[in-house]
Amino acid sequence: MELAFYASGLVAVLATLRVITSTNPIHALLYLIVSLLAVALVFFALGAPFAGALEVIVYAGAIMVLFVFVVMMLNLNAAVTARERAWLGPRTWVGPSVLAALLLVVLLATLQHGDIGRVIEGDTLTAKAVGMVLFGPWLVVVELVAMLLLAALVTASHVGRSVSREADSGRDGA
Amino acid sequence: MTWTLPLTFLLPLAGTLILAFSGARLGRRGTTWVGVTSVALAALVTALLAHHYLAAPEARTLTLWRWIAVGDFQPTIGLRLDGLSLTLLGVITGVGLLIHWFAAWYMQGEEGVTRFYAYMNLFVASMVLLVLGDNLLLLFLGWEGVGLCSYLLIGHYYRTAANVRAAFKAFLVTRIGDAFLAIGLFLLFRELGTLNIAEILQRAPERWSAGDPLVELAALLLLGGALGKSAQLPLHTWLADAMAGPTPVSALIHAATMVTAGVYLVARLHGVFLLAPAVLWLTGVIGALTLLAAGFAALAQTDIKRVLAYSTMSQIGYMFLALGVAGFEAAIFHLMTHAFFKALLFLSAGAVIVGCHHEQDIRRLGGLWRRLPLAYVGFLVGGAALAALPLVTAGFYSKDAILWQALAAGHGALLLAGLLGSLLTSLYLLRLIVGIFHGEAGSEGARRAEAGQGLAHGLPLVVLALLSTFLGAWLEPPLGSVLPAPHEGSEGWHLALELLAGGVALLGIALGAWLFLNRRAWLADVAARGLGARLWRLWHHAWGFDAAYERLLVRPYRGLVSGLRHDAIDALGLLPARLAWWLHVALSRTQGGKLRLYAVSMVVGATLILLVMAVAA
Amino acid sequence: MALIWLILIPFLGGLACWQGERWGDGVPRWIALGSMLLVLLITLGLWWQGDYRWPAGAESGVVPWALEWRAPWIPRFGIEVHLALDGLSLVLVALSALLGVLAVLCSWHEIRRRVGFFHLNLLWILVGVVGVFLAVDLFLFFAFWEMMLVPMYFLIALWGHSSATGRSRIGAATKFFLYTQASGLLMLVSILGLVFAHRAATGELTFSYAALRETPLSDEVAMWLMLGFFLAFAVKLPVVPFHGWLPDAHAQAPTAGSVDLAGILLKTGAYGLLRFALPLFPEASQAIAPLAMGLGLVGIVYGALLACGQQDIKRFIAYTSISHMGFVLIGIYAGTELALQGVVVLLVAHAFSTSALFILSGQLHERLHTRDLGEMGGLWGRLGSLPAFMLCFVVASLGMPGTLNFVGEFMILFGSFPVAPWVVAIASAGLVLAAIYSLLLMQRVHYGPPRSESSLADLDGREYAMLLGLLALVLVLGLYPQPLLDTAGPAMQEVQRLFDDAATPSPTTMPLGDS
Amino acid sequence: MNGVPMAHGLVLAAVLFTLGLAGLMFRRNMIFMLLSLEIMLNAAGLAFIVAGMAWDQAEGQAMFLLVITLAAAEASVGLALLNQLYRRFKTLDIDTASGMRG
Repeated sequence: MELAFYASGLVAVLATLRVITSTNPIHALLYLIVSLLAVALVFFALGAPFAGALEVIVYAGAIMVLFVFVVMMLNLNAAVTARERAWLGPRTWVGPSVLAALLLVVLLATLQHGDIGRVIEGDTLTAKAVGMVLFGPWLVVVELVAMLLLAALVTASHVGRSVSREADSGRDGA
Repeated sequence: MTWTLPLTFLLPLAGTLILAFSGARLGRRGTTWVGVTSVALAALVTALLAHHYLAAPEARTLTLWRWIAVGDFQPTIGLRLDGLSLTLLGVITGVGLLIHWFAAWYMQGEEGVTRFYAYMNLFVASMVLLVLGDNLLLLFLGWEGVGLCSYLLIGHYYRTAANVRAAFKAFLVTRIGDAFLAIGLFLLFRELGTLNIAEILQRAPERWSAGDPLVELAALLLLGGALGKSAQLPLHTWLADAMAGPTPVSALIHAATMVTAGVYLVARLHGVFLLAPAVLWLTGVIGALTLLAAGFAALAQTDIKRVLAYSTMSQIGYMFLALGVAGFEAAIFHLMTHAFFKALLFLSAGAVIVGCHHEQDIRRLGGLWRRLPLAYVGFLVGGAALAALPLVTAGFYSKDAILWQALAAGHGALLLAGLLGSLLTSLYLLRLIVGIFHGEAGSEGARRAEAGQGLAHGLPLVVLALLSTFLGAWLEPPLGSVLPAPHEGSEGWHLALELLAGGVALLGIALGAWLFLNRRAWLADVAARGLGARLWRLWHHAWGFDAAYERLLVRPYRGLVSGLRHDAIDALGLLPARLAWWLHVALSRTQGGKLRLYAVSMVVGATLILLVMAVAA
Repeated sequence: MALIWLILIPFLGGLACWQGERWGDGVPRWIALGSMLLVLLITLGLWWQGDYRWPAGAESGVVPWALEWRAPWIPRFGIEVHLALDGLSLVLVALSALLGVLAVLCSWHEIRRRVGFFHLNLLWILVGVVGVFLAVDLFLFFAFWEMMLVPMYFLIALWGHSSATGRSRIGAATKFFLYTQASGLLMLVSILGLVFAHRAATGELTFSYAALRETPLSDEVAMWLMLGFFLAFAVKLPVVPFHGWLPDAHAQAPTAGSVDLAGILLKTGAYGLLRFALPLFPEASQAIAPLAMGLGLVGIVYGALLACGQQDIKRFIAYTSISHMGFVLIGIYAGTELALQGVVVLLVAHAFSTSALFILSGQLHERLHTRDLGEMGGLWGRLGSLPAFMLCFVVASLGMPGTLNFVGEFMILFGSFPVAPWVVAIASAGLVLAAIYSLLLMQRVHYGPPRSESSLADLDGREYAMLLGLLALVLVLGLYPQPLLDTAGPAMQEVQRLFDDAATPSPTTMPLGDS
Repeated sequence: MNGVPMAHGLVLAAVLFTLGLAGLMFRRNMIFMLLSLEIMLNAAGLAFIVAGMAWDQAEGQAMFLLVITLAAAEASVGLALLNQLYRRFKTLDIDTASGMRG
């Protein structure tokens, strides 16, 4: 169970690295899906099958597909990837990555101090237990989440409307 | 009779007020009439007072009212008539009357006569107050009053900027002296608790012993004031430029009365000066240096009035020399005779200038002795008195008295300076008279010179001429009771000194006559080359004091003024406003609209917080 | 009872002028003139029958006022409308009344627009000033202190004229307001601090001057409270680092504004020092005396230097008044009776001569339509008797003996010499600097080659009377200042007694070779 | 090998989070920014799961469910904005949309 965890963890990190550094959006997307699947594998390794399943179905399946769908719709041509490469000059990524590294070091330092000794043995936490929690004390939260999704739905539909009808009224707003 | 004392200054003051408020309504004759009669009446009152004083010679005081009364600071408007002030009063009103009368003729063609006479009367009133004041604050009032009138009268022809600058310079340099005098007053009041001159003379010896540093300082400050007003060495640069005013002004203010105010002050406060021997010695030295410097400077001037101005400076140097050797009576005696013959010289110069249609340059005058006879006689008599021609002239007796006091007091060096000075005096005198009256006329104005007519022109010159001869010397000033007795010495030495001084004077006259009558070409050529030229230029600019003061004092002040014109300290007030503007510019740049910059700033913030927590925990 | 009328008359007069504008331009002017003359007459009446000599046997604690008027205002905080009059405030109230009359007279033809509102402001400045001079309750004093500013702000902002260099009058008015307002707030903090200290010490909450004088204060607290007061009065005086507002305000203000500003508002600063800063905190004032005298010296020299460099005649005169106020500061902090009496005399003299110079520059502006010294010159023969008057007042500002300025200046210098000889020695260099800028002013305006021969309008009756009246005052009081000295005498002796009691051997008496 | 120490799980989450963050900071194309956002959210979810598993409590996974819904909502709105951006500015460069600046 440890081997699966470390292997899939490594895959996740490498895939994410590729996502950030790739110039073609499609490649990035696919690497992201690989990374999500690797994380799902980690969940399974840690004994959280329900979370793993969710990850695969909702995250990788739904959200990423949505991304792919949108990216395809924008039908970006080769010029986009060329420009991406131009934008990725050393000057742009050195600063942020140093900063991110510094943040990472600080996070690891706090983790290191935190003397969290606990070990995960891998005995699974069944979906039933999660369900009991969800519809037990957390009932209100689930309702709230539903409202969140509804709000997202409304916003996305309004903002995402096709430009033609909105072109005339929106023009002055820009 | 003492109630008539205030009339001596109230009459001229009334003249000033009448002229000030009458404006041009009085017309030229009316104005002159008011101007002259006010001083004439004052002279008449002075004559009456003199008659009474000589009958019973003791000091009379009259307090009009208490000026200021706060705690023990009680100066009063009080007048005090004694021998010294009577002499000065006689000189001021007597010579003043003659000059006012002559001015009536001199100012014929001029404009602004009302203004001229108003200021002249105000001057006489201030000078009388200066002389009669029984306390130093009233003396200071007269002191500043004469300074103001000298400023106004030098700047009489106010349309040309040079005259106004000359007046400004005169007032400023004398004002510096006045500042020293003021500090001297403060010190005297703090130490002696009074400003009344009689009390000061009485308390000073009790309060201080001779040579006490405080009394030395007080005497030095008083001397500073005297030097400023009497145009002695450090503060003398204004007198030559003061000739920009009309000639009667130069005669009255810069020859007879104002410039002698310093001598009067030192003589009046002789008690304080006697307690400070070092300062007294310094006075003598300054007197000697000034008489020599002025003597040389007079040799190299081209303008008549500037020669006379330096001659005045030189003669006052003699008075300061006399004061330096504690010969106070001799100084005042010379002051009186000098007033006569110097006024005569200036008025004759005025006659020459007006006669030659305002031509003042010696090099362009000449051959006038036939055309301007009265002026020529005036110059001759006045010059003789100036050069101290033995036995005949008043100048001889007074200058001899000074030299005798120097010898009797044992100051050999000062005596030598005096003798050298009288030699120089004869030289520049001869140069002046020959330059004006002999040789051929240099300019059109000189050729067509016409002599002045009328009593106003003639009578003052004649009267002054008489006073400049030995008749003037008979007017013994009644100083016995007021000033300390002069030094005594063996008669033999006195006679020897008289012979020596007379000889030097005659030698000077002979040398001058020989040099300037038939060696003129040789002199001009010497003065044109090498050392002679440099010396001539140095003396012409009066040893370069003026230029030095200009560079050392005037230019830095002017630079400072233009530098500070825009109020540097006030600009500090605008600092907060400017600081707010810079903050605005800097901070607005962080809101650049770039989303990624916002992300970066958030990450930096998060990292810092975590860092703090990590370190703190 | 007369005291409250001294404040009500200008207040009601102001309102009447404002409404009077409906019946034509002349009405407000006459109403304003009438109310100011009334105030002047009342003050002179008080002066005539009141005697201000020290009531014999008054023990030191009680502050003897010649006249008092009390009315409860906010009893809960111990605030009452407490007006009181003694020699010092009587002299200054009379001065304000006189200058109020002059301000009205000199703007007879100058103000055309909104005459009623102009006179309202003019009179309400007087209300504020008379209130400041009479108020003896610190809260009331602060109220009047702030009330002075607002009408002055409007006066400069609405009726001023923008100077040649384009600095607008609004900017000058705002700068004036900000400077005084900010320092006023500091004073409020000090007042409150003092009141709370008093309550802490005695449990009694009161703003009355007599009570607060007895508050026991630690040196450190006293110094801070005194600094609050000192700063407010230093800005008003004006002392050099805080003088920035005066030249701008003068350059932009109308003639009447300048007369009021120079004649009266500057005096409130000196009055405040004499009435509040010194008596309330004698020890602290004694400690700050050398610094204050140093600032006075800087004021004298700095004012003189800058005056010579100015191109605008009113800025020129403004800087000369800064130089004069340097003498006042030295006199106040010298603390001897002679110096303090000299301060009162110099305040009155400076008010006369500077407001006369401002009236003259106003008249020059009416005739030449410019205030730029560069365009003037050689005016002596062209303006009738105006140059003669200007000569007299320039000579007065120069400190010529026989004028009141000389009496004031020399009393200060005589009085301060025993306390601070070196300060006085340097200050007498100020006499020379005074000569420089005064004669420079005279020469730049009247002497030198004239620009054109055409003669301009001579002085009319009103102007001639004003200037002659002022000149008579300066000369007559210059030769006989005793009535002025007797009136302000007792008040000054009181201040001197307090200042001396607190005097540790004052560090400034550098023995000059004391025998 | 008796189980995965919790710290390693958290380290993994931290690394993923930092990578996502770095991506957000230096990519100018909006798509990549949204992707980086997704990565960060995913890393957060991972941390929840690791913590939940370490203390054997189901709340971790319940919380993970919320994270996913949030990610979904955020992605949809993000993509709608992306759509508008592309239509209006004809480019995906985020810096062109910098109208709101000081």
